[in-house]
Amino acid sequence: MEHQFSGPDGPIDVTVEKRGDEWLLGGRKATIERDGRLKVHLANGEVGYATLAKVGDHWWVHFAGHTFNLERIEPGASQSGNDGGLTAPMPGKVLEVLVDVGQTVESGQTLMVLEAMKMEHRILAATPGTVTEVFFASGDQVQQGSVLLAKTEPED
Amino acid sequence: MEHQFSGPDGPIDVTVEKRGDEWLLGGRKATIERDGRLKVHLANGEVGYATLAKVGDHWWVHFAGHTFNLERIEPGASQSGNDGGLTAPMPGKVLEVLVDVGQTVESGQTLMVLEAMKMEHRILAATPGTVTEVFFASGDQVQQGSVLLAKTEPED
Amino acid sequence: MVSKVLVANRGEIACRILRACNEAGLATVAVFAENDATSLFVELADEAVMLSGETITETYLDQSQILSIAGASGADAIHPGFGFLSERADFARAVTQAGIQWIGPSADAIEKMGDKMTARITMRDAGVPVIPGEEIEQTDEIEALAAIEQASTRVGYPLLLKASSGGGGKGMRAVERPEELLDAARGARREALAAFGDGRVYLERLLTGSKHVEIQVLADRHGRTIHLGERECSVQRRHQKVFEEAPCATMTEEIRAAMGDAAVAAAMAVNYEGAGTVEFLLAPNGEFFFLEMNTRIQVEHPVTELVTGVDIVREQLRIAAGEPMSCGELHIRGHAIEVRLYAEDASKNFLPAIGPLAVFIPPEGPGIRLDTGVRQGDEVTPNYDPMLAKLIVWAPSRIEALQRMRRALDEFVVLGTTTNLRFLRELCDVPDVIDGTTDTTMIDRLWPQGWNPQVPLEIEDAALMAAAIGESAGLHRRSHTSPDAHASAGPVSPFATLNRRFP
Amino acid sequence: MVSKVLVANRGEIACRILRACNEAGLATVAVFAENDATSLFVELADEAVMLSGETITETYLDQSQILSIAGASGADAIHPGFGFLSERADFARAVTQAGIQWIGPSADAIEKMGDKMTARITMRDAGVPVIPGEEIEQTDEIEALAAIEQASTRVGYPLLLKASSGGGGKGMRAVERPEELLDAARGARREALAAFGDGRVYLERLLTGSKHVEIQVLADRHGRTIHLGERECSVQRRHQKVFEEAPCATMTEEIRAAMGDAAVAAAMAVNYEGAGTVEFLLAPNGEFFFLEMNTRIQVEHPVTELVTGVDIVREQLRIAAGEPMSCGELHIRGHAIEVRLYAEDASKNFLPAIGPLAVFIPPEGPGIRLDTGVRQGDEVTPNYDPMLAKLIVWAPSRIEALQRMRRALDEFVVLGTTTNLRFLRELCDVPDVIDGTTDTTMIDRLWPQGWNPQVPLEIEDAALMAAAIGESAGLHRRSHTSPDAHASAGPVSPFATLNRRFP
Repeated sequence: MEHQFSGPDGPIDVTVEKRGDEWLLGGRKATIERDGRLKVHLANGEVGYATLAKVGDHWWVHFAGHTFNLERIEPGASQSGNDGGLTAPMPGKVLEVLVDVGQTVESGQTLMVLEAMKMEHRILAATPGTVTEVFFASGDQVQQGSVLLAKTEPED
Repeated sequence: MEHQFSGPDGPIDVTVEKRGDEWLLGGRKATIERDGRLKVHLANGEVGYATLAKVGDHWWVHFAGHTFNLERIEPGASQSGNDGGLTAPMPGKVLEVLVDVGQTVESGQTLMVLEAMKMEHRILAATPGTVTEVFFASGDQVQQGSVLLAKTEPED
Repeated sequence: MVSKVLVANRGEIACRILRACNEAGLATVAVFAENDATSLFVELADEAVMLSGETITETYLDQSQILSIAGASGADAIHPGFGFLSERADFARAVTQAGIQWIGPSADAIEKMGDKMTARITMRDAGVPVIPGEEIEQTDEIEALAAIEQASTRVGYPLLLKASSGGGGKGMRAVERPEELLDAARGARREALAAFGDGRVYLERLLTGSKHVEIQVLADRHGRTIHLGERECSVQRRHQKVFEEAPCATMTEEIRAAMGDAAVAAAMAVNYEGAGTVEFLLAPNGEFFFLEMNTRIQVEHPVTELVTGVDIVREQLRIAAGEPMSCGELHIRGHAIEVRLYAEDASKNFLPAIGPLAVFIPPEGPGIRLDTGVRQGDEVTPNYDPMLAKLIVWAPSRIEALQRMRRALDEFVVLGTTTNLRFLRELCDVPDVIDGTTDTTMIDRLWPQGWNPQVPLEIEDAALMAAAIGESAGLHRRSHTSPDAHASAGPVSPFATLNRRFP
Repeated sequence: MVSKVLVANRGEIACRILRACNEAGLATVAVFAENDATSLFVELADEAVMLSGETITETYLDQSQILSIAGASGADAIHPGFGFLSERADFARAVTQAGIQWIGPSADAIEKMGDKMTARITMRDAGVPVIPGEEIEQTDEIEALAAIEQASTRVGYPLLLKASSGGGGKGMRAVERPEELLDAARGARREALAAFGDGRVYLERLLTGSKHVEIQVLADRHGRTIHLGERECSVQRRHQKVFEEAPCATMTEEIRAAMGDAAVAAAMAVNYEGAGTVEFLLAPNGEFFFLEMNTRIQVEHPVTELVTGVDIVREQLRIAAGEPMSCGELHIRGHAIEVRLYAEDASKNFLPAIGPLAVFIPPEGPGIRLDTGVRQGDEVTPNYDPMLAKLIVWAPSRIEALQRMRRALDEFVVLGTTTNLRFLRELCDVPDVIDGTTDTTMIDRLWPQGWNPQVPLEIEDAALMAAAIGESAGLHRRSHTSPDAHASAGPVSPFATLNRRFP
């Protein structure tokens, strides 16, 4: 089964295979424990247990003392939500929403103003398009990485 | 809403009422917390938190340092399973099953033999009837209180 | 040198040892029976190898299988924990002969202390006080009975008959009057022969009103044998400790010094190495007598660790590696209490219970230590000892330790399996416990008809209300492990007088 | 007499205090803001009263509201914890005037120590060494600047400008060269005026390469003022401690005695009562200088509790009730280390993070203490300080304590919110930390470009595999609290170089 996760330099494709109770990837194999944990046999023969939790589209994984937060990209989903700068750069509060659903916006237009860590942040449209959804209102608390608005992308 | 739980001297009826977010019973009231716990205001004004878990038909409740195991009686369910002696008196292993589904049994007939705590226990029919279900086979581990067999009760 | 330790045990003590090895930078190997495949200790080990076989004898007691796993995995030391193979001299010998370091005393020391008559004689020769009594060496039934009869007149009544190979109350009989002697002797011999293949028994004067007090000892290969003070473990049910503390509330500096010296002498008499415990009976008049020596780590070692500041398991690892112990002079600080959380129904004569740990929330905060091998979602099965966890508290004084234990037990939530939590909580309010005047018969004396929880009516009613709301609102927090309803039905309700109608 | 304590705080310190009250047999009242209604500390209190209001100022800082709740609930004592109202002399005074026992020092002592210039003068008069420097009493801008310029020639460069009403780095400026002085002074005064309504600043020589070492003191009404040895808290990021230990690795008996005497003198100079901490800078040559005194319980008090065996919060309760302290002579045993688990992204300059605690599994085993106010299922919000928990370990030696801390951090699992767990774990491997040669600039020195986790490729790959399996197998362990997908999306991936394709 193939899944895509977002990495800092673009999407990462991960294809795992299932044989009986075992999951395989490269020289690794893994089985699901009774408690939902994953027992992973690394390629070097070592064994570890991964603890998982899914929060929104993010898979959180604890393995060998390290914690990972892996955003899964829904198959066929547009990436603009993440790459178009329409996410909150840090936790904060929405000060102002400057656009409405259905409104056409220009590249560089300010869509929303956030207050975070005692500073103002302007959320700008990277490309022209139409606002299709506004997820927060003025006064709302937002979390880092929260998608603030959705808009159409320019046609190729 | 009315529920029945089994007590040592027969069933206990408990009727709770819901008003808004509050549940009421006698002078007590309770609300459900975000984490599934129950905040209970006792009649004397004290407040406590109940932790709940349902295992099979049993509600386990921790409240004020006490732990309760309350068996819920399904509405309309026959009580013979519990009162007819067809439950395991302690954890153990099934040594022998002496009856089949559909078989007619006499009062006092041995239905099953258990081994528990290094002793043999015989499960006897308290009343005549027909075996309708056998839940365990020879060699199975059973838990204390497990229903071992089901049988019809004599008509009144 | 030790670099990789195989832990030949399971449950909480395996977790304790594996973590100590991890902290000491030692690689670890766990061995586990199939029904332990998802147990916590398996996760904590660097490697885990499954034992083939079904029963305990075929798995955790299978010496050759464990030895061959040790060889195959390159383990250069074996820690046996307690129970299982920990006091099997033949296993200690086989491990040593295989060139693997046995983390414990020599096979010879285990043997000398394992046979209770030999231990008594060895101790007497070493000047350690033993309970007045006589060993009966005769193995022939008729000769033995005659010797017992003669000895009884010298020992006096009431007396105890004990199996030389015994332990845990098997092959033991209390005899009040001469006319009961022969029957009791035949019974004790028969039971001992059946249980241990050795019918030899010995006589001891029966000392009532005594405390069970034991001394922790440590001995390394550099000529140092020390003691770490005492633990009191008088509170027992069915010959099993449930409430242990350090120091003993009524201990004096003089008795501690004398008992410590006796324990060190006992250990030195068998050239002891590693951690061990010398158990004594402490009579109300301050006299004490050797009971037996446990040649292994004990369940209740944490209370000593908390008051002395010595990490006993870590010292075991050091000693086995040939290093000197790291601990300095004995300095006891504050007070520690341990209670054993068992999956058992205290209101039914402590009958073991099983079921899922649907909820398992230990208490938190300062001065609390939990040693456990289980976590929420695990299943308690009838396969092993029903001890789920050891809850240990430390505080500057005994009264504060008891207060902390009460608070901790009130916070502890275990649902899905009946436990002795409430029994332990009520123990903390028993006057003898508060005053420190516990003795080995306390539980039987306090609850001759068995224990039953004291539940305030209002609390019971609130619990029923909670269950009814749970059902109405569909708060079904089912356990992971038991989707099957009837297979996971727990034991029946623990309370005795429910016969009301609400509202 | 104290019988019912209102805890005017929240989170882990409220839990710590409530449990101590519970153990001491005192009734408790919690006050909480609406967004704390389901927090752990609310559950631990016997009574809990909601504060009306939205902001911190309207709730936990609302003196009159808290006082009236104390009155209505019959509380006869108030424990302020740390932060919030704990160092507000006006509140201490109002509490006392209302006939309620303030659990802390007198309003007068708080005031004398709260104004840093007054504190310097008081300490100098008491013979406590202060950092060479000068107070500037002038409030008029032009006069003050002139005085600063004159003083700077006597203090010498580099120097520090500090706000007299300051704290937490606000109104503080390091000045390297004379030509930077006036700009820095104007900036410090402006910032101080804005933050505290008081523009007064003072000058101190800038001591580099020093350790932050502090002494815990306790004083009762029976004439006893003692110290409990030192803590070292040099490892700081953004002026906030993250790694604290006792004792200080490089401490000598002589310096400890001298510093302890100075701390006791400092406390006695203001007729101190209760628990307090005197902070010092310890220069590499062994000289030490008074920094400030915290007139309250401190975040890092547990390390002192673990090495001294004194329950500091319990002693606070005793002292407030007019009883003598119960602790005896100072005796330091073993070593304790505390790390602060923050919801923050250490790889982004420690930016606070929020999100659900979808999984929160603390480590277990001997020598581990966790002080926390959260549990699995809670939500981390931007409303309060991002400290989730304090993980504290004790072991017989410093090296063993570090080993234990590594093991504990490896076992700790927090999912759903970014934390500094890995940062703390890597701190344990830093040579300066291993050697005990930490100083206050260590983090900036080690990671001038900011910290990033060192993740082995194979571990990263295994994590990606795990996520892919989780998605394929539908292992959606969603948090209770955030059914709403986009509202609970956590911060973006912490790792920097992922650009591969599998398999």
